[in-house]
Amino acid sequence: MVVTVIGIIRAHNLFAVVMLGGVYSFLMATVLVILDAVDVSMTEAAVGAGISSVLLLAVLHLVRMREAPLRHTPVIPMIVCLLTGGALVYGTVDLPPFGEAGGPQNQHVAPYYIENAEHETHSPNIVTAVLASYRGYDTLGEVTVIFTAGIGVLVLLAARRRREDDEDEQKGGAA
Amino acid sequence: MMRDTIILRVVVKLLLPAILIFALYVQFHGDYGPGGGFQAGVAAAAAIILYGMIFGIPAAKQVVPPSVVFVMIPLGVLIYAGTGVAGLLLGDNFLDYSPLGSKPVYGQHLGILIVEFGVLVTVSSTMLAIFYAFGGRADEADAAEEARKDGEGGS
Amino acid sequence: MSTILADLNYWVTVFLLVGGLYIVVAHGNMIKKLVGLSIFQTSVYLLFISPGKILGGTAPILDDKYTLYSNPLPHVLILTAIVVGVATIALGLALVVRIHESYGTIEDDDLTDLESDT
Amino acid sequence: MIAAHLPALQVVVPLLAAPLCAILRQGTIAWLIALVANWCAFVISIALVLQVRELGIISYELGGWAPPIGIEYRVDLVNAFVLMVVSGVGAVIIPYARKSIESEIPRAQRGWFYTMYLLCLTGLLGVTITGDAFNIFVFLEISSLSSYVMIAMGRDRRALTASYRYLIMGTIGATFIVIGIGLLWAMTGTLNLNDLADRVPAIEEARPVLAALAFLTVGISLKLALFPLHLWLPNAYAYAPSAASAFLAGTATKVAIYLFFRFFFTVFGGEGFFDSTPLPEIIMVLSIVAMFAPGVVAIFQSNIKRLFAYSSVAQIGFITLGISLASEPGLTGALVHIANHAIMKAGLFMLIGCIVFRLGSMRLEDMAGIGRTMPFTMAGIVVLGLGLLGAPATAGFISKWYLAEAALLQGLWWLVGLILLGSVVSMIYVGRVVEIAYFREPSEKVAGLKEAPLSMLIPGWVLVIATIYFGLDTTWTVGIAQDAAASLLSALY
Amino acid sequence: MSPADHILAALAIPVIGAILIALCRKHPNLRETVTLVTAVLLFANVATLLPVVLEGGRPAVYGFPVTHELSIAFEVEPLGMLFGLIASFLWIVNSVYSIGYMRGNKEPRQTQFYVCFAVALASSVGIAFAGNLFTLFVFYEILTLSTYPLVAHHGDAKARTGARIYLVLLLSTSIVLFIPAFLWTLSIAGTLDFVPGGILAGKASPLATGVLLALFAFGIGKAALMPVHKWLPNAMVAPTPVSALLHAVAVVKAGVFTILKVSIYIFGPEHLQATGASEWLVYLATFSLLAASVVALTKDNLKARLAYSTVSQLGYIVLAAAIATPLALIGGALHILMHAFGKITLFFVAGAIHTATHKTEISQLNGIGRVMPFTMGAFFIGALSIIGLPPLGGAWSKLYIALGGLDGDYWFVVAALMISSLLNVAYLMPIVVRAFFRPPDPDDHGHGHGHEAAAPAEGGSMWSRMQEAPWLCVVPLCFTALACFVLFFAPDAVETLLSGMLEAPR
Repeated sequence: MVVTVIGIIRAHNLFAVVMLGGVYSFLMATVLVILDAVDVSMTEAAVGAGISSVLLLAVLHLVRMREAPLRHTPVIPMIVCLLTGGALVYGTVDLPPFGEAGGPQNQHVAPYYIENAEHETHSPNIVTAVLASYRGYDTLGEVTVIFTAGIGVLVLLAARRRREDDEDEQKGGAA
Repeated sequence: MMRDTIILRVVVKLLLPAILIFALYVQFHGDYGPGGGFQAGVAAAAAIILYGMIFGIPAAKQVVPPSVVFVMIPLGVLIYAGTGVAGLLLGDNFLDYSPLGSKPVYGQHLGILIVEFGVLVTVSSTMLAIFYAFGGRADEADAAEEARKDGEGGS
Repeated sequence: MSTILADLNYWVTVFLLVGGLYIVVAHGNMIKKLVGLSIFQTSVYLLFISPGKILGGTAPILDDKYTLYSNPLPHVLILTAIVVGVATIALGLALVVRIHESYGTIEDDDLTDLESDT
Repeated sequence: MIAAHLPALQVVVPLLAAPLCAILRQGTIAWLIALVANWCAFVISIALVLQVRELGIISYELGGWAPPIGIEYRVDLVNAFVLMVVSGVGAVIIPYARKSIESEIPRAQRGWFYTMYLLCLTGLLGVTITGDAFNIFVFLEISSLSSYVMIAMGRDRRALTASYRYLIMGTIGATFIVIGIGLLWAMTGTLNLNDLADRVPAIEEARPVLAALAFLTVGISLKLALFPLHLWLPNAYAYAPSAASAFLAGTATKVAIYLFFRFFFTVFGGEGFFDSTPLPEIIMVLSIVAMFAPGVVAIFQSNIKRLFAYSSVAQIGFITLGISLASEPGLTGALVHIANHAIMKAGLFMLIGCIVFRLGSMRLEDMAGIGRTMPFTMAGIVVLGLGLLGAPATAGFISKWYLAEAALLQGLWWLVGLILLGSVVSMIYVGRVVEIAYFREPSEKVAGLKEAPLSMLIPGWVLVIATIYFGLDTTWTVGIAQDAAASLLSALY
Repeated sequence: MSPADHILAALAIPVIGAILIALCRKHPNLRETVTLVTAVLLFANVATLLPVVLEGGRPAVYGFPVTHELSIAFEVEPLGMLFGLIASFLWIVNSVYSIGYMRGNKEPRQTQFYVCFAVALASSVGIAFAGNLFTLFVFYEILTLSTYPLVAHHGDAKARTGARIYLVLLLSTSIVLFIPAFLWTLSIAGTLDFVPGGILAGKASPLATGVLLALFAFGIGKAALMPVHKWLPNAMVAPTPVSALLHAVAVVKAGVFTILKVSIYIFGPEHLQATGASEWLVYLATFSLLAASVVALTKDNLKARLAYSTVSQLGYIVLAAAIATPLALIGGALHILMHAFGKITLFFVAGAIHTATHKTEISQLNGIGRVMPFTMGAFFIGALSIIGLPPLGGAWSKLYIALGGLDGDYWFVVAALMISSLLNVAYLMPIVVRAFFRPPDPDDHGHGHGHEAAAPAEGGSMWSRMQEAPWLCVVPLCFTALACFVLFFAPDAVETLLSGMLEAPR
């Protein structure tokens, strides 16, 4: 994954970028499987590698293929990113050790789900149970987000292009 | 779009039902194995999208007309929230499925299925809508060219 | 082994995050920005999932064969996060298309030029 | 029975209304739905405030799962107050929206605009009312996405780029917030704010917690456009449709500020911990810069909406300053200013919308002498402007008064001076607008204008009246805010 | 109606008037009638309070609290009574005059003018009757804002800059200095009410008192204490009735009134003397009044000269407030009254000259007295009153202040008063001399109406030579000039009123 990311940073051909992005998503998916996150990896594969790539390609079909070289040397971005990374390292090194059931994150509520999901919701897939019932409200929010995005895209694209007349309207306004 | 490769067309025709069934499987098996409304929705949408890519968007639009899509997107949310309200009306808290069934457990199970279905509806239709939208734009790519022209001329 | 993997996870996470963020802030091409954005978000998924993993545990799908399961909570959260992510990307792309239509470019620098004189 | 479910309904009503709007696309119907939903939300919020005052904190278990297993809605005086502000501002804007939307958005899309509007409202209310960390993120995204769309609906093509930049910035911010939440979760295993508040103090020296605090701070700062992370805001407000500008300017940043309150004073164990970190100093410095730098920039704007957008950044500086003081009058001032600034800025953008509606331009030069052709609109803008610079007998004075008092109590004389100087800066740019509008000879274009339609003027004036009213009777603002501030400082939640 | 109602009425009347004026903007005559009626009503209404106050009553309206410590409240005490009377009375005269002036000069935006005027009056009444510092501050700001359009009335670049300086200076001083002052006062005293004997008395250390006094003295920019006097000359661009409003009726009077109020009811005279915290202000005020007079000498523009004369006259009152002996304070209060009548006369004259002959420079005024005898006669009287010569009102106030200075053993004050009086002579009398004893300039034909004014000057009877301003301008100025006489013979009435100023209400 590291390699792919570096690749993405370096590549100027957007097509390559998108492809690498897809590869990246697949890798991510596999890692997720290793980490027992089956549902997540499924979704990631479908979304990251599938939808995102398709969309990106569709857009690429519409716009220019190559990225223009940067005009200014990205010093400030560098600093920003390094700061962020620093903060994250600072934060993560003291996280509870990896993979132990004893870590606080695995103590508090998680066991409850694991024990009670079955007989409280009849669904052995705890993820689904939590997703749809215990934290069903989050999922409602999630659906709403999709809904928002969907309508948003329609608003932006499905509407008949009305740029020309707007163009001069706004010239009248702005100029 | 690649309308001329016969093999593809046939393959896709065969594939479509498979994908759809798979989608349904993911949907309803979601609470036993991995998967759920979202993944199912994506899969279902993928089927239609595939169809559209091969046979052209107009064809796809005949299978699933945009007007239907426009209605389906909000519908999913309504299904989901409606389930919640149902719980509310049956005297429990919002989104509490327990009263839906004879026993709370069944209620929960039923509720999960319903909301997952809601997710399916919204997700699949949204994906389609987005696909239509971008695809529709693709047809206007040439028009976009002009837009670019007068965009530069204009500013 | 565990510590190595653990650190590896976190290191990778951090790197991905920084890389993604770097793409977003440093690069001028709007599509590339979006790709970076998605990487940036994906890295967070790892950040969530990794602590939830329990060595020897299996996917949190109940089965008589297993007793130890990984923490399902982060999976749920991340499912949501992924969806939110893709929604954002889709919206962003739609915007990019429209921008490209009305400006004829999707390079940040060019856009700032175009706007400065309008 | 209804009373028990108010917290859920607060969010669910607009949430249900949104898809309805999307299904019956037709503009007027959608508008009606939005109107009804929004007013319901407002009434509910008021009812909630009363309930909280009466019964204390309300907890509502969504899906009937007790927290921290399930998601909890938790209403205390602080977020009840914010809920009231947000839904109230919305309730005023919706009647106004109709005409201005008709003039700015093609028929096919009006229904969608109201959908987006309702979703934005839903998101903001959800963020405010929820007691679950991750739920905050989800609803934050709902509100953000919908506001990107609303902004992108602006007529000017610059709206698109503005929206795109906001999208990038906003997403980064949201992701930062998620990281923060993730770290907190990894350390405590819970996502429930109240639960976190119990567990965090025990481990508050742990590095991940500090890192979490840092990430949350940066992320939220991005959302509330705290200087220097405000770059997305001016264009976003300037080129969005008038109604959207008014709504976002009035509410969006305010909710982000509420998150500051929630995390600093509730989750991170109240005053003690917050003070032990270098955060207050940092925020104070940034706020002070924010009070002046954008204000000065605003003076030189030629686009009136941008001008007041920059002034928003400056005013946000005042609010965060109050937070950084972390004292009761400080927080009171901040909370009151949240309400007052929401009222004043929303009103300003609405009335400016009236001008744009008639004049079709946002450039100050084009507005020469408009005070004579649109007397009521301009008069309203003047009053609100006075409120902005904190003239006595306007709401603005009250908030500044409390901030100054807070600074005084901590013996920060220089700070009092700065706060007042900040008002002087705002005086200059408001004065500039007034002068152009009243003491220049109107061009033929302006001379030909009519006063804005009543359906737009009246809502604007409602807020003008409110500005004066809350400058004289503060039982509903200061009264609530003081108790809220007290509860925050004692980390009651 | 109870006194309390009268207080509220005093606020309401001008506001209603303003609305009515705005409503009948289409009919000038009706509009001006409304203005006059409003003015008369207001005065009558304020006058009804006089007997109550004379009996030592303190009619009050305890308004509603804004926050737990700030509240809007009104209370009428002698000083406020006096100011209220002056303002409302002079408004009548001024309205008559402005009708003549505005029509005579065909000014634009007359409705806006009258509306703002009424609002300004409402706010000055509010200042006069304010029961605590906050209320006073509120109306103080409203006054500033409502007079801004008046100053910027002409709307040309010059007017705009003048108005901008006016607004920025007044607002910023009040925001940056006044607000902290009363924040601090609040934190020391715990209240902002006006209490005879002062709320800070015994609470504030000498140093704190000194600093606070400074914040107030400069924060109240309307008092035009040097160096914050700059706005006053700049406000000269306004039409003359506005200048009259600024200089005599409301604005600067509101400033010095506030200063007196603060020194009497916030600091408390005894406190000020005891701590000696106001000593520096005595020196500064003295300097201010002398320096302003000197500057006045150098001005050729009539209105500018009058403006600086105002600055110096205000110096007297601030001086009185700083000396803070009973006599001085009464003198200060008296001077508000006397100067009001004297200065309004002078400005009316300046306006009348401008209306009749469009002359603004003193050097153009040679022989104008022959053309406009009444006007210039009135000018003469007003000037004498400002200088402070008997038998004119100005004499008393200066006398009192001087005596007060002696009480506080500030010997040099007396000297300063002498000198400044001489300076007054030096900058006012020459105008009179020019007007009456110099022959009209031969090159007079240059100026607008000048030649008509000068042409008949060779011969013919006095009446044929006359070229007065419209009678609506002349009558008021003669009237105010007359008032200066009257005031000389009736100071004791005022004195009895003011004597109640210092002790607590009975």
